[in-house]
Amino acid sequence: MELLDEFYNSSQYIETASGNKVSRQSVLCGSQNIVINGKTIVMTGCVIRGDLANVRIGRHCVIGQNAVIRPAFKKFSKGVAFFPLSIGDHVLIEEDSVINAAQVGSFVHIGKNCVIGRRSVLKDCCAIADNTVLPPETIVPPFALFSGSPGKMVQDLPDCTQDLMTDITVSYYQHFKPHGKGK
Amino acid sequence: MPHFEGLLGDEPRIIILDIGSAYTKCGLAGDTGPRCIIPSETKNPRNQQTSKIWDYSSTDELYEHLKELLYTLISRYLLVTPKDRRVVVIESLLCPTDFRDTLARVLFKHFEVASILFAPSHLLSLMTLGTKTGLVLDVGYQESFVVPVYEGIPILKGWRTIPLASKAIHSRIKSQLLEHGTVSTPEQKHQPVASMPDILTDELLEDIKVCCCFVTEYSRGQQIQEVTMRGGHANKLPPPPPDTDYQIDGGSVLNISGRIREHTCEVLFEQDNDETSIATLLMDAIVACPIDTRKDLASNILVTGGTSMMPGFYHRLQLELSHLLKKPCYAQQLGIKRFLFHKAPAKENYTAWLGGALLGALETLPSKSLSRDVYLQKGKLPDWCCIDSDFLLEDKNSKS
Amino acid sequence: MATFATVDLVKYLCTCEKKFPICRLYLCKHCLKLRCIDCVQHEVDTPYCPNCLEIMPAQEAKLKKNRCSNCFDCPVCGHTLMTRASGHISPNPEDPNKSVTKKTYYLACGFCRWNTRDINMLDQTVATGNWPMLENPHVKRINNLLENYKLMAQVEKADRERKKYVKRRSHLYLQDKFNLSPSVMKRKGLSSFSSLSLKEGDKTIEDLEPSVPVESFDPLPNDYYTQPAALEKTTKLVHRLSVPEFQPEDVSKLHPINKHLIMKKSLRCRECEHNLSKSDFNPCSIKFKIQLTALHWVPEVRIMTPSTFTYNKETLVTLTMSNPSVFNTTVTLSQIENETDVDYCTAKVELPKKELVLASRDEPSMHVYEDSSQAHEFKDDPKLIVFRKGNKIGFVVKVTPVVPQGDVKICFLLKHEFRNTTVAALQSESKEPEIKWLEHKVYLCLGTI
Amino acid sequence: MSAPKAPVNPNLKIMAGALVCEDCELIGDITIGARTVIHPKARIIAEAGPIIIGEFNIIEELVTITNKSSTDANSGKVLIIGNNNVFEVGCHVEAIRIGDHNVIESKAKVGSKVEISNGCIVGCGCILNMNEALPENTVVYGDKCERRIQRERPPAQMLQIDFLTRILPNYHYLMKPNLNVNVRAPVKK
Repeated sequence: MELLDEFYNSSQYIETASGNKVSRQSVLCGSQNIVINGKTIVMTGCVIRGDLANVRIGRHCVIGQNAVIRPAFKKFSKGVAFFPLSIGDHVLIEEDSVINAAQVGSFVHIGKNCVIGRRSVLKDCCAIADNTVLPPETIVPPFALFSGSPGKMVQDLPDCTQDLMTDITVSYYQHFKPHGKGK
Repeated sequence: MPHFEGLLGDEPRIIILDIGSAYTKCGLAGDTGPRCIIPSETKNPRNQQTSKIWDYSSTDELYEHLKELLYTLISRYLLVTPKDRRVVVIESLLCPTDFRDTLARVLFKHFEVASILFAPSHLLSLMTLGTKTGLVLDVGYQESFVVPVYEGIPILKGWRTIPLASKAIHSRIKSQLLEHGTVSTPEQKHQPVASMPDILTDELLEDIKVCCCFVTEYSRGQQIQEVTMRGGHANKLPPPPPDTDYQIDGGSVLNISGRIREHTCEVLFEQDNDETSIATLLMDAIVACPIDTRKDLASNILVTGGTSMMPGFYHRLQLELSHLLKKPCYAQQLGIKRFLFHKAPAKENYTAWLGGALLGALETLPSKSLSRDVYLQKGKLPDWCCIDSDFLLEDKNSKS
Repeated sequence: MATFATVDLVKYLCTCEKKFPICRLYLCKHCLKLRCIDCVQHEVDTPYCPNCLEIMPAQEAKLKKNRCSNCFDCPVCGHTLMTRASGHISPNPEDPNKSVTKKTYYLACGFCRWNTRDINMLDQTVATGNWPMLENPHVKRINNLLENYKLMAQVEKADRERKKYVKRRSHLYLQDKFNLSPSVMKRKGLSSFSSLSLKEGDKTIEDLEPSVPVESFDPLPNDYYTQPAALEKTTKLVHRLSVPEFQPEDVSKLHPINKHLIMKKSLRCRECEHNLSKSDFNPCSIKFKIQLTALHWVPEVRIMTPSTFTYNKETLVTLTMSNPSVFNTTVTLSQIENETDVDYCTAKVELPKKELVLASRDEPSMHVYEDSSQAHEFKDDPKLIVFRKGNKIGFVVKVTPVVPQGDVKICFLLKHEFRNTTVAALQSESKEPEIKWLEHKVYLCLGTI
Repeated sequence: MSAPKAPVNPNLKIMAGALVCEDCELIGDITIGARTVIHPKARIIAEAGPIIIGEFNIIEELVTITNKSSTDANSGKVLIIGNNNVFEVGCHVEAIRIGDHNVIESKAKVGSKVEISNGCIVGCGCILNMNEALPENTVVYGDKCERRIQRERPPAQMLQIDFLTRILPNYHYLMKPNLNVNVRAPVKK
C-alpha cells in the first residue's frame, strides 16, 4: 500500500531551510545542542532533551507524536554524565515511544509505545515492534526484529530492509503536506 | 592452529532430534545434553498464532509446521548447515506412520540431509544406563508407555500404554479450578474461575503444575482416593496443604487450593473402573513377559519423561508397586519380591535424547541409517512393524 | 508497524508455487527465476554474538556450543547481564595505616534486577571472562559410556567386514549371535539396535561400572504439606528448560547463561547453486557481497489507496508500479488463464491493454516532487496512467467483485523486460545488455466488500 | 520554548533547594521537598487531596502524579511521596502512598489503590491496579508483571540530582522556591 497524504496545519509547523518540519507543539530543550540534518519531521508533542547532552538526528527521519528523545546518563565513580544521542538517517520512530538510547543507526524502525532503555545501541537496519521494552544497554544487531518485554529477537528482517526504510521515510516526507497546498 | 581446526571440522556432527508431543529436544551427537528443549509448536510470525506440531489435520499442514520447527532448531539453536548432515530421530514405538513419513520427507527433501536413523526411544533410554535389560516407563505428555526390553530386544507382547500423563494432570487442574477456583481482580475479590475460563491457558496450567503441585505420599493418596473415587466422607480427607496465591499478571491473583496442589497428581495413580494406573501398567507389563525375565525386569526399572520429574513421583511409584505386589492377583503370578529403579545420567525429560546422542556418536551410524539416495530411490521408509522393511539393511549390505 | 504489515497485501508467486511479498523474494540471475526462503539453501556463514557483535570462528563456536564466553543472559528474564563494578576498601597489607580500594565486578540484570550476588557467586577481580561455568555432574559417566559404545561399534564394524566374506552364513551368524527367535527376526527394524545394547558376545566391557539401582526413595519434605508453594523460590518451567542439563528447581541454583550466538547466513539457489545473498563479513555491516533481492530487479506493484467495493459493481482501483532498473522498462499485464482458485481471485479485473513504459530509476530524482513534463515524454493516456513520478507510475484497473462478501482479491500476470546487467558487463563493455522477458504472477488483496 | 506563563498557584509550596521547571503543570495543594528535581512537561495534580513530595526525588518529563483517591475511605487523604524516588519518563502514578528509594520506570502505571513501600521498582510498562501494598524491595517487571524481591534497594540518585541542578537552570525557566511564602514569581536565571 502506498502511503496516504497526511495534512498538517501550516501554522503549526516550522519548516527549516534544510527541509525539516518541526511542530510548534514539540518541546526542544537546549535547542542549541540539537542537530537535525534535514527533511526530518518532528511531530506534535515530541520532547527532545538537548539540554542534557547533544542530540543528532540524521536526514529523512520521522519522529512520531509524543515521542521522547532523551540522552541517557551513566554513573561513574566521579559523578554522572549524560551520553550524547545520535540517530542515523531514514529512521522512523512511531508515536509515544521513549528513546533513551546511546545510538540509533540508520534505516531503523521503532514501533508505537516502545521504551528504548538507557544506553541501548540500535545498529543499522533493525526494527522494534510496537509496545516493546528494551532494558538498559540492550544491543540490537542489524536485521533483527525485537519484540516483547524485555525485548528479545523474534525474527529476521528482509535483506532489503535498507530499501524499504528509505522508501517509506522518503515517501512519508513527500506525503506530509501542509493544508491547502498540493493535491 | 589451522591444522587442528581441520581435524576437528572434518566430520560434521550428527543432529539428534526428539520431537515429543509437548517438547522437542534437539542437539548434537556426543554432547552431554540437548542444546535446547522447546515447545513442539510453531508460531506464525504474522498473527502470532501458535500451532502445535502434533495437532495436524493433514500431512501437508504437518509438513509446513515441521519445516518451520526444524528451521528454528537448525538456524537458531544448532547453527549448522543441514545439507548432507546425518540425523538421528528418536521416536516412540507408537509414532504414527504419517508423522514419520512426513518428517522424513521434510528432512530429506527440504533440508537435504544425508541420512536418517529412526531409533526407538526406550532402547535409547536404556543405552544411557549401559544395561541391556530393563523395564522402561515413559511418562510424557499424552500417555504413559511401558516397554520391557530383555537382552536388547523389546518384548512386544509386554508393552502397555495408558493415557495418563501430563495432559491428564492439566485437565484435572483445569476442571478443579473451574469447579472451586477463585480469582481476585482489581474490581472484585474471589470471583469463581468459571466466570472467566479464558484465563486457564495451557501454559498457565502447566506452570501451576510445575510450581504448586506435587505427588503426595502413598497413605495420604489412599485416603484421598477413598473420598474422591469411592465416595467416602469428605472429613476423611487428610488435612490439605495450605493454599497458594498465584499471580496471573499484575492485576489478578488465582487462588490454588491445597486440594488442587495435592489431589491433581492422583490422576496418575487412581485405579478407576478398569483398575488401571501407572503402577498397574508396570505390573501388567511384567506379568505379560516370560517368567524367567520378570525378576530382571523388576530390578531394572528406568523411568523417563518429564512428568516423572514431579516432586514425590518416585517415592509414590515405588510404594504403589510394593503394595500392588501384596495383592493376590499379582503376588501369585509374579513371584518377585522387590523393585529396583535406575537413575540415568540425565534428567528424565531428555534421557532418550541422551541415548540418541550416544548412538549418533558411533561410527556404525551410517550403516544403520537410511540414506537419502535409498530414500529417493525407494520413496518410503522402513518400519519396524512392516515385514518387508528389511530392504534397508539388505541394501546396505549389498552396497558396503 | 505499518511498513511490515502492508507488504502482505501484494504477493508474487515464487517459482516454488508459494506466495510472498516481493521484499522476501530473490531473483536468481542465472536461472532468471524467483526464489523464496523456502526454496533456497541456507548456509552458515559466520556465527557471532548478538551482544558484543564479535565474530567467533566456526571451530571455536563448535567447541563453545555456540555460546559467547563474555556475554551472559539473565537466568530469570533472559535479558543480557551488565557487568557492574563495586569498590571495596580494604587495609593495605604493606602499610596498615593506609587502605586500598579494590575493584570487584559482578553481573547484574538491568531489567529484573537479578544479580550474581543473589546466588552468592563470588565477585570477580577482572571485568570480563573468568566466570565459573556449570558442569554437568554426569559428564564422566556419559564419557565412559560413550567410550564403551565406541569400542563396541568398532567390533561390530570389524564383524561386518568379516561378514562380507562369509555372506552366505550371515543369517545363521545373526542367529547365533543374538539367539533371535524367528518372530523377532522378522522385525529387523527393531532388532538392528539390539547389537548396540551392551551384548557383544565374547567381548566384555571392562571399565564400565554397571548402573547402580535404587530400591527406595525419600519421601517429600514435610514443607509440602504444611507450607504454601514457595512461588518466589521456585523456578518456572522456562527457566529450567533454558538450561536442559541442569534444570534447577530452586531459584538459588540459577546461574548466568552464556549468550547464544546468532549467525550470518548465505542463501544459495538450489538449482544452479549460485549465491543469492551473501552478507558482509562484519556483523555490524549492513552491506552485502551478493544481494539479489527481487526488489532490485522486478517492478514492484502496490495499491495506491484503499477503495470501497460493492458486489458485482465495477470499481476503479489505482495501482502503482515502480521500476528498479536503470533502463526504461516496458511492462505488460494480462489475465492469468485458468486461475480458478477462488481463494486468490474473488473479482474480475480489467487490466490496461497497452504496454506500460516505466521510466528508469534515477536516485536524485526520487526526492523531487512530481513533474508533469514526464507525462508528455512518454505520451501517456491520462485515463490509464493517473500520474507519473520518476520511476513510478500510477495506473487504473477496473475491479468487479464476484463474491458477495469477504476480501476482494485479484491476480494478474506481470511481464517485464529484464536486462541482465552483470552478465552483459562481463561479456563486453560496449554491447547493449541483452533483453529478456520475465513473467510473474501477482496476487493482490485490495480490501473487503 | 514557551515564555513563563503558568498561572499562580497559591497552594504550591516549593522548599528551598528544589528545582522545578516552569514548563510543567502543578495543580492543587502540592508541597515539593528540598533537592527534588521536576523536569519540564511533568504534571502533578492534587485533585482529591494534597500531594506532599519529599526530598531528593526526580520527576521526569511526561510523568503524571495524581491524588485521585477513588474509594470513599481514602477521599481527601494526602498522597505522600517519600525521599529518593525516581519517576521516569511517561509514568502514571495515583498511589495511596509511596515510600523511599523507589523507581517507577517509563510508562508504568500505579493505580489508586496501591501502596508502595520502600526500595521497589515498577518496571517499564507494568500496570499495578490491584488493591495491594507492595512489600519492600519488590521488583515488578516484564510482560506479565512478574515479581521478585531484590536484595538491595535501588541506589539514590544524588549524583544525577547534583548534575541536573547544575545544568537545568541554564536551559529552563524555574519556579522560585517559596518555603513558607505563598507568593511566587517566575524567575529566569
